[in-house]
Amino acid sequence: MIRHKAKRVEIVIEAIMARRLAAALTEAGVTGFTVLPVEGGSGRSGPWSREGQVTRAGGMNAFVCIVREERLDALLEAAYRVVERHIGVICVTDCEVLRAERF
Amino acid sequence: MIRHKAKRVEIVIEAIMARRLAAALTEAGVTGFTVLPVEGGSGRSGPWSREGQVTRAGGMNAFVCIVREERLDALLEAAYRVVERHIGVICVTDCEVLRAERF
Amino acid sequence: MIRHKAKRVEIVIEAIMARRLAAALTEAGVTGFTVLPVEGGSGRSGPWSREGQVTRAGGMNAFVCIVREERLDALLEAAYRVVERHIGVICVTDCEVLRAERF
Amino acid sequence: MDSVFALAAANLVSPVILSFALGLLAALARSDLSVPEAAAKALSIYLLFAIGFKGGAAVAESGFGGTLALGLLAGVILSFAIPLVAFALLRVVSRLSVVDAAAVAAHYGSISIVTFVAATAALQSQGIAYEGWMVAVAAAMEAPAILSALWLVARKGGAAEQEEGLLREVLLNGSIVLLVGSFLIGVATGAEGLAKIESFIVAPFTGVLCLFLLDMGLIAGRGLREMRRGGPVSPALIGFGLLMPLIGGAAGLASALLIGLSPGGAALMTTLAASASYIAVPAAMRVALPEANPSVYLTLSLGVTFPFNLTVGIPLYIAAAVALAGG
Amino acid sequence: MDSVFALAAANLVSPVILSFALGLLAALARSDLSVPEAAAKALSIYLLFAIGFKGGAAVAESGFGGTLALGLLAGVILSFAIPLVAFALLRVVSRLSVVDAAAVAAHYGSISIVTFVAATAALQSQGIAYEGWMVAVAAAMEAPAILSALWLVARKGGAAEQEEGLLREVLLNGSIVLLVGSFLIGVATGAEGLAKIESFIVAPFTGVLCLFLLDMGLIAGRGLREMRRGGPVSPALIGFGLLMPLIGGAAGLASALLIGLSPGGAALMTTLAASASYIAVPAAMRVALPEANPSVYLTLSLGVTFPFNLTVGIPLYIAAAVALAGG
Amino acid sequence: MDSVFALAAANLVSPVILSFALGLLAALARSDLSVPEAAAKALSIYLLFAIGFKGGAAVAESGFGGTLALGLLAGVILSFAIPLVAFALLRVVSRLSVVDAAAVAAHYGSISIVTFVAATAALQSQGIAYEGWMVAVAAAMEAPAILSALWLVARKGGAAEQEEGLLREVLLNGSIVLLVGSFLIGVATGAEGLAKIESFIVAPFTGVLCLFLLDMGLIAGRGLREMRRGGPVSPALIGFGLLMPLIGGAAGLASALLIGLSPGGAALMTTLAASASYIAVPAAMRVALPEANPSVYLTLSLGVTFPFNLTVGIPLYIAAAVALAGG
Ligand SMILES: Nc1ncnc2c1ncn2[C@@H]1O[C@H](COP(=O)(O)O)[C@@H](O)[C@H]1O
Ligand SMILES: Nc1ncnc2c1ncn2[C@@H]1O[C@H](COP(=O)(O)O)[C@@H](O)[C@H]1O
Ligand SMILES: Nc1ncnc2c1ncn2[C@@H]1O[C@H](COP(=O)(O)O)[C@@H](O)[C@H]1O
Ligand code: NA
Ligand code: NA
Ligand code: NA
Repeated sequence: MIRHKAKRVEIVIEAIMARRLAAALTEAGVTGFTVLPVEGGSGRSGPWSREGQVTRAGGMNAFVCIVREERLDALLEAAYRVVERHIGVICVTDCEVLRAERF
Repeated sequence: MIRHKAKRVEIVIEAIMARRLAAALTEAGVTGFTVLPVEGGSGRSGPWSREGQVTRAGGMNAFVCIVREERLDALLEAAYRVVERHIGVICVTDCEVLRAERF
Repeated sequence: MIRHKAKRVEIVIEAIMARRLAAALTEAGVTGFTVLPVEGGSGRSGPWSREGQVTRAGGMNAFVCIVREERLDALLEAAYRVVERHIGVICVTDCEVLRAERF
Repeated sequence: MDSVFALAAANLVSPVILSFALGLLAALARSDLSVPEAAAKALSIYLLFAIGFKGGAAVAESGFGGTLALGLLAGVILSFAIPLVAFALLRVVSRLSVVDAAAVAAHYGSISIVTFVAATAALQSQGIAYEGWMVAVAAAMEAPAILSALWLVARKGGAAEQEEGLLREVLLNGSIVLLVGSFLIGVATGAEGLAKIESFIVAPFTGVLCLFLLDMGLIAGRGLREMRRGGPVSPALIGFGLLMPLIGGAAGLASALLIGLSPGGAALMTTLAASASYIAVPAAMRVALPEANPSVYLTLSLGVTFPFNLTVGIPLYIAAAVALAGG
Repeated sequence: MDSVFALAAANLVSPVILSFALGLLAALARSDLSVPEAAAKALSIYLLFAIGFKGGAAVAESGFGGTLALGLLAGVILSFAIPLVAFALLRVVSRLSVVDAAAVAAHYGSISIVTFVAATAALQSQGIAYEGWMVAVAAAMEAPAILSALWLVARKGGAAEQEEGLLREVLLNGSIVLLVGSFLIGVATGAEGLAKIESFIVAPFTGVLCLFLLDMGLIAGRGLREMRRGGPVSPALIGFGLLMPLIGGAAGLASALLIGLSPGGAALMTTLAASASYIAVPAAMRVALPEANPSVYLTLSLGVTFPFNLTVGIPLYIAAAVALAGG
Repeated sequence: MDSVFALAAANLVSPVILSFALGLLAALARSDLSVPEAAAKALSIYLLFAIGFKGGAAVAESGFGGTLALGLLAGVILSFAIPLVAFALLRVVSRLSVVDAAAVAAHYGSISIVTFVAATAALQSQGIAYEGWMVAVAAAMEAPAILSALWLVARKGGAAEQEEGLLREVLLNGSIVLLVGSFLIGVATGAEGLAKIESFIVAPFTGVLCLFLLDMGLIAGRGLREMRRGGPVSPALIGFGLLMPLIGGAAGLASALLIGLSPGGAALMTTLAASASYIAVPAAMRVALPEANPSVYLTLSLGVTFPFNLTVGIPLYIAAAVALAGG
């Protein structure tokens, strides 16, 4: 199987901002991403959990976004603008993908 | 803590195909994997979300599968055969594991 | 965007042990982590799925934990003590983060 | 004709229909209103269990009658045959590929259990009786259409995935098993069983249906929003989505008259034939015909035909069935 | 005064309040009792749908009366004005930053629909009637307070995020859409519609409310546990959380008397003005004022003011409204 | 004896049992029917809340009577003692390791609240009264068995994890807290409280139980499927799973007669002693005895003993209790 180098970006972001992040990514030309639910976590703003929540303010999502290396900067800049004033983390990993034509 | 080199494979696949992927992996001798729910995403086939879905056609899953390097090709070939005609992505990352005897 | 080297640790652990892992991590000075729900999986102890479960014994969680390299060992030791006698996997990946002051 | 309009109007201001409309409008206005996936699934489990059980209990009361076998047979034939008509029609009016057209056709041959449920609710509020075993007919009509579609693709040289497990999977899919299973439980436990769980499956039924249709409206509305942004659904296809239920319904009504169903039963048979699947068939298509574009068949069945049946179709089918099969 | 205490005592041993207390105690004792997120959301959808529909059906029965427009106007003015009072008070009694104080103030101007629901349940168990359209007033009071808060921040030179979509998002948030939508469905379908779904939305209502308040108790308890570990909520802030509902309530009651609401309606207007949001406003604050600390406003509104209103507030507001607006 | 069979047969064709059977068969046939995890948890919250509340309200009506303390004591002793018997038996008939045998033993000393609920439903449909506080006994019997199991392992030199938090965690686990809490709410609010939420927790109860048992059947069926593929459960172990409830039940019945429970209460005490946990104990075992193989204890308690009790056991226990404790 031929594998192609790419970058895997993982963004943990408040669920309330997810729609905005998706829009920003799409605008930056990043059309492929996967959104995972997050059950809880901990950070500088303390621990939290999704259990029994009804407020739309709680909860986070994890975006996983695989891109060609040359689009990484555009992606990070778009993501950063959304996350900037908000809590959350952005993390980049080297990876390899099959079916490179999809990215 | 001694760490051992391994490969982390992440496969995003339609939920309806998850049972088939699990079977194919098992057949290829890959018995360890973790299945994460996916809440939504976007790709060439457009954006989607799991909210309120009742059709079993919607929805995706993310398989995370950590294997020794020497089994990677068998894994990818098995996975590829299932994903081939379907939407979804396959991505491989270098990693290190504790408790290597488990893999 | 300036990126800083860091480590991404992923720990798949029984849900019933999640509270203990969180406490152990916090004690080891690791205050940032994200907990993902896990829908099912397979391993040496066979396949399982979260569907319809009511027992609190079933189910697993995936902890994702991004740390500076120098804290990795403390993290792994703390995690290992919790996971030791239990099923589950620990996997470490190199990564890069934005906003390094957060880690 | 007047009374059809009166019926349609009465139907339109029922809480059930208006809940669907609320969901539709909320989604079109991009409200973040949403029903959690687990809650939507729980609602559908409730509806399937209740409708199956009530059907079974009714049969236990009144017996199967002579027409059950005929009803099942008619349902299966309709489910096999309607996709052929739909396919031919689609190839004429649209430019869909063979695979896409076959996938859409499969949906129209199969049935929508929620449309069926809405029709039973409408019958009930008009005090029209129907054969309890019609739910068994509904279950029997889910799968055959899928085989027709795969045959259509194979005949045109297309490569439907040779999935061994698929037929088994379709026949044993959750909805069919639950519907048939609860029907049999109803038959076995009869009026006594019904009495035990009546205040769970009868009294709150219409209210639960409202919430479920709210969710259906939200999903349909999201689909329509995508469509407006320039999806693959052309005006010709929308026309198909409005015409095909009438064609299917006519075939259903003819069969019902032929085998001598009661007016209520005939209305349900018409509704089944007129309705298009959006639960079982899409899943089967994703497995067997992954190249078919889901937004075409989901938009048509859920975004066009389902609302059409819910608002205009059902009162029309009831009126026609009463006029032709009625005393 | 005696009767207030008697009422309060009767209120305290209702299953609804005790369910909240159970959740609170379970969380404080660190039990792992929890309600799944999807179930909690499903319960809140049920409550909003039921309360909206019943309000609408009541209006369909008795007509809007002359005061609806006045009621809406009063609600909107209260929602705009209360944050200004709250902000001023907070700046005096606490050391909260401008942004934090404005965020807290927004919560107190807006409303808690569950508090409203609990008040209607209390009224009903005492046989006191109220204007059905008060749910529309509740919906109208959700958003204006957010604008006041953003204006407060802007005036102090703070940088509320210039979010274009925000106002739209707040006005079309799920709770408002569902509440207003089901209210309109109730108005449209009236007593006939209500009869169809009564055994779903009326009979089991109080029981569902119990489970929902169990969950609210669990969340409030978790919040209080964090607070005990040394969160940012000072005794002065807790004092604010107990005093502010009385100030808001007084303003609400005054408005109600001014526009001539019935005793029940006055009690609800008082409750709305006294209650603090914890669903819509926190979400808006996360978007527009991300620097504001959520544990301050969530702890105050959900951990302090909500239990206060539930236990002491509601019986007090009802007693006051009956005394002043009553026959 | 005849009447036992008649009762068992009547029991077998109840919707409740048949729903379990449907789930079992669906899972064995590898249907994809499934209940979302959140829905299953919501159903169990409902059942615990309802059964606790109704027990409490019954006590508020009729008083605690003299035997509550004795009942609690008997329950606790049974829960401590039964694991010792089960352990000895397992070591004789099977080759399970000390740790595995102790873990299984813990499950049989503890109780299954759903079996208890099914027994109350059966009593009710036969019009047999029982002490309302039996739910408190059920709660008291959940935890002691765990201590016995840990003691057994420690005595054999095994290393049960020295988990400080564990006992606390078990005593405050969600099911116990909810059951005891709602029982106390029921006691506090009495018949008046019950009246308020009756149409939520009484009328639909049996129907909800059906859906819950459908899910239990699905899970049990999945477990049995694994077993057929050659899991660790031998025929001897299956024999244990069928025999042990009779031994435990006999001990329970003897205790009930000794302390003078009513026939209904005796049937419930028998059922509790005969039932095996699959909610609280598995979780405690995963923490304290992680080396024990969960598929052994889950398959036995959920796949063998639970269906046995549901179908054969409960009618037998009721018949025996009525024969021996009855008038
Ligand atoms: N080091 C980290 N590794 C993984 N997730 C993190 C980390 N730090 C923060 N998070 C996630 O981001 C959320 C907000 O973090 P914070 O901004 O530090 O409060 C937390 O609740 C976690 O879900
Ligand atoms: N570049 C990507 N990174 C992460 N996930 C992706 C990416 N592209 C596609 N996906 C996921 O795969 C699904 C199908 O993608 P597609 O085949 O492009 O329609 C999407 O809905 C996403 O969940
Ligand atoms: N190689 C692996 N890759 C990813 N997840 C794994 C792997 N092995 C085990 N797991 C996860 O850990 C759980 C327990 O594994 P085990 O201890 O092998 O039974 C499985 O159910 C999976 O969710
Ligand atoms: Na059809
Ligand atoms: Na207010
Ligand atoms: Na027992």
